[in-house]
Amino acid sequence: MAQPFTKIMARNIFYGGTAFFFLLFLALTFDTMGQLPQRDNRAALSGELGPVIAQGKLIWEENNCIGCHTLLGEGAYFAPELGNVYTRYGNSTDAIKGFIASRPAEGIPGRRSMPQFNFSDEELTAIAEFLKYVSEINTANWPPNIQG
Amino acid sequence: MQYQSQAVAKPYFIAAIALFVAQVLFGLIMGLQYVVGDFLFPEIPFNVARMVHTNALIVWLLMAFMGASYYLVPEEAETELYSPALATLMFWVFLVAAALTVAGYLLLSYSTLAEITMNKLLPTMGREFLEQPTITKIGIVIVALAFLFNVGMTILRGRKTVINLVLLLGLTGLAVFFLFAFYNPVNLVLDKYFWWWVVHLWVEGVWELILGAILAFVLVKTTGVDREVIEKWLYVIIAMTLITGIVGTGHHYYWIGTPEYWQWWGSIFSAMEPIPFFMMTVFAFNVVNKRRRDHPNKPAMLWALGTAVMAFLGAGVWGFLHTLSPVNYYTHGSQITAAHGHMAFYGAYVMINITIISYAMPLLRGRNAANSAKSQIWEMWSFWLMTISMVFITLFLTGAGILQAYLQRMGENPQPFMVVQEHISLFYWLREIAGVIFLIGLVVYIASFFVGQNDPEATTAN
Amino acid sequence: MTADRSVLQSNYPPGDLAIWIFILAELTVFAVFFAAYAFTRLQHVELFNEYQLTLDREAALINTLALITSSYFVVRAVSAIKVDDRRRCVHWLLAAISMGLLFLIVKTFEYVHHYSEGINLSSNTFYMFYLSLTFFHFMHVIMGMVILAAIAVMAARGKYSRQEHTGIESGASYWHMVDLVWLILFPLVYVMR
Amino acid sequence: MKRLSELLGIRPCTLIYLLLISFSLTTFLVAKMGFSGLGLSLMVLFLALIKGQLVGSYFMGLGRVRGIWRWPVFIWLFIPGILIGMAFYLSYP
Repeated sequence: MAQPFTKIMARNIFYGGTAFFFLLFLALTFDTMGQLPQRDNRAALSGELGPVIAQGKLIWEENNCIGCHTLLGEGAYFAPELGNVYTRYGNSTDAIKGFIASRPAEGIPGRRSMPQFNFSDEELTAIAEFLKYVSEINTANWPPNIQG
Repeated sequence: MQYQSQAVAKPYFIAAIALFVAQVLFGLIMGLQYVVGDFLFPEIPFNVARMVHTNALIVWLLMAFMGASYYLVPEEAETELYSPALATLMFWVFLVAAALTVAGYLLLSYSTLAEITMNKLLPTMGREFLEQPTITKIGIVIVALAFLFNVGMTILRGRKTVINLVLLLGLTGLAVFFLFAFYNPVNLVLDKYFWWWVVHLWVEGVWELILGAILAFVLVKTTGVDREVIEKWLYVIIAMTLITGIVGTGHHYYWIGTPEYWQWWGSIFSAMEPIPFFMMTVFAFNVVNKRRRDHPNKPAMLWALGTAVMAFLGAGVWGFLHTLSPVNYYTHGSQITAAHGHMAFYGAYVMINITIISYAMPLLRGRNAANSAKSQIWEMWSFWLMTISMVFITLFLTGAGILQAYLQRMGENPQPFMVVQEHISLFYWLREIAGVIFLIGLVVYIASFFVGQNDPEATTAN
Repeated sequence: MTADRSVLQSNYPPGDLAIWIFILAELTVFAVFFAAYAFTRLQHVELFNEYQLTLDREAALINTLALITSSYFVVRAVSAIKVDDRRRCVHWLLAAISMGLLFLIVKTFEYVHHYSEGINLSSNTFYMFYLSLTFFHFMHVIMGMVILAAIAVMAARGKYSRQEHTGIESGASYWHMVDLVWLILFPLVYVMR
Repeated sequence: MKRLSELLGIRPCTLIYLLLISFSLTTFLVAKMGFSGLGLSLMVLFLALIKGQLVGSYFMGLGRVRGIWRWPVFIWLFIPGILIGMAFYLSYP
């Protein structure tokens, strides 16, 4: 009787299985890329406000907002979810701009506070438009409610 | 130490431990900021502390992986390292780049750092775990390529063992998937989709190959069990890892704008992700039970077994806890994620690196096999202090997360984020206390390198 | 198959144990998928019943027969190598592969038909399951054929014999698994309503 | 099975093969004639489980194995079989 369990066979399964499931993953990725245009709100990006949203994303990144907030549930868990902040603030970009602009520079004693970034009005608009764009992505009804 | 060039691993290990200390210190700062919101504000805002915490972790794990490779590849290949000088040079390049980056985080505002590193030319900054300036990222790629070249040439020149091949495969995958860090489209869904190709395919994919290879190496060395047996297990474990882990990426594609079928694909495959970890636990205990000799380095064995158990608990069990999409709907982006992240990283990657450091350091420092008995006792104390406090950190964060998901997302009257945070502050205090004990454990660990240096080497009591 | 039962009793299934661990893992995934299909159907009975009728059951029947036949050929190939008949063994394996090819061709026609109607994974829950399940299985058929082809080449080179044929048995076990999964998939997705 | 196949003058595996083919044709005819309903669904499911067990025991050769390896295919058929049957049972009001 041959050996019941050989290294060669284990190796073949490793290589074969990895290639197999990576191909499967690529196939699913391919399908996803075909589906995204119906879900990811890319119309907003190619629209009039596209460049503003792009600027907003850059500002979002260059101030490391993800270091405290989550966006669509990913990021740090120190500050509120912002994927749906536009709807939470009553579908108002002005409310978002007002909140960011009004943060006290020295913080709030004993409590968490968002830093004051001293953004210009143009930058505030860009961030708010970016968050509005994000809120219109089809996220399969996540978050469960308005509180994020 | 059988080959002179293995010595280049030593500075890598020392720098890794130093960064580990930095990581834990900044973790404690963040933990305190969770309950005392204005602590160090606005000098070190939370996001800066978090960047240092997570990036120090990533860099020290990479440093230790490199150190581990420089140590074990020559021994496995039975030849000297291709170029020890290149390895030393790359150590300094990497260390200086990491130090400058951390200094940049702490001394400059993030937007200034983005400006002076010309992020606008190729914007890659400001995404979770990939906060490094673009130029640092390019530096990482160069260091990784030089490292791969060095290790690859060594393996090519010498004996080709399964451990070396698997390690090389893991390291190559690490370098390849990091390239997706440079892809950052304006379209947020695409951005997030491929961001996970770095993050998930690293920690639940190729890093596990590295983990498996290092664990297999230490077990071969300390137990004397037949290499054939261990290599067979290694193949089966990493096969299961990638089979479940690659499509398991889908558990990140539930709520970020991707099609809803990912809820099925992701749930089913990631529900199987604990299997390879379970196999690893069975494997490690099996091999240790069948050991043919008692290696005098007891702590190394303890860390090896600890890795197998804690990786299963942290990555396997705590991952499974919130991986099914109906559960994840309520827990996504809550403290549950943080709980899982802490125990998984500690159990899988921190512990495997300490395992190899624990095994290799006595040899690198001129001992025959092990430290003195006194030093070993200190190290084993540090094992229990750190591991148990990490279990408690995880439990407290899990408690916080369950309460958070309930109050904020499930109850009759869902409450706002900040209100809920107040309600769960008790858990954050408890977590911080556990964190302090972890730091004590870490201090004991470092002390173990200095105590009993002049004592004779421990031997097995046969 | 014809040999005496008592002689063949063994503690291990035919083939390498490693492939069996893999087979069990794969079967588990399919089992979860099947149960998920059945319980999701419970929530959308009418949708499932409606769209099930758009599937091509003739094609599914041909494919079922193709896979069963192919599995049978593989059994014959294993029997052949056990009496050291290498030439026959290779012939049976090639016949099995051609049956697999038939499966792939028929299934591809089905996919082309769906594709031309604009159906994809996101069309509705039924199609999501139908396409996921069959495509996942489809890839297994390809994988199985690669394994059978590798075995056929090895057999043709004379690597197997009456004493040593673990490789053939491993590949055969994998191929039977592919067949086994389809035997449940066919009634579940195409017929039961 | 062995004695029956000897009686018919064919190999056991050929007999199994013919059984599998006829079961599949039955399943197909059920579908083709437009039958539906709980009873038929469960019958079709049961036929499929029998087919699975035949493949497991005779093609995969698990019928000749001692100990735990005899059972994985049976368990694999049994548990999903119960679950699927239950789900279909519940789907008929």
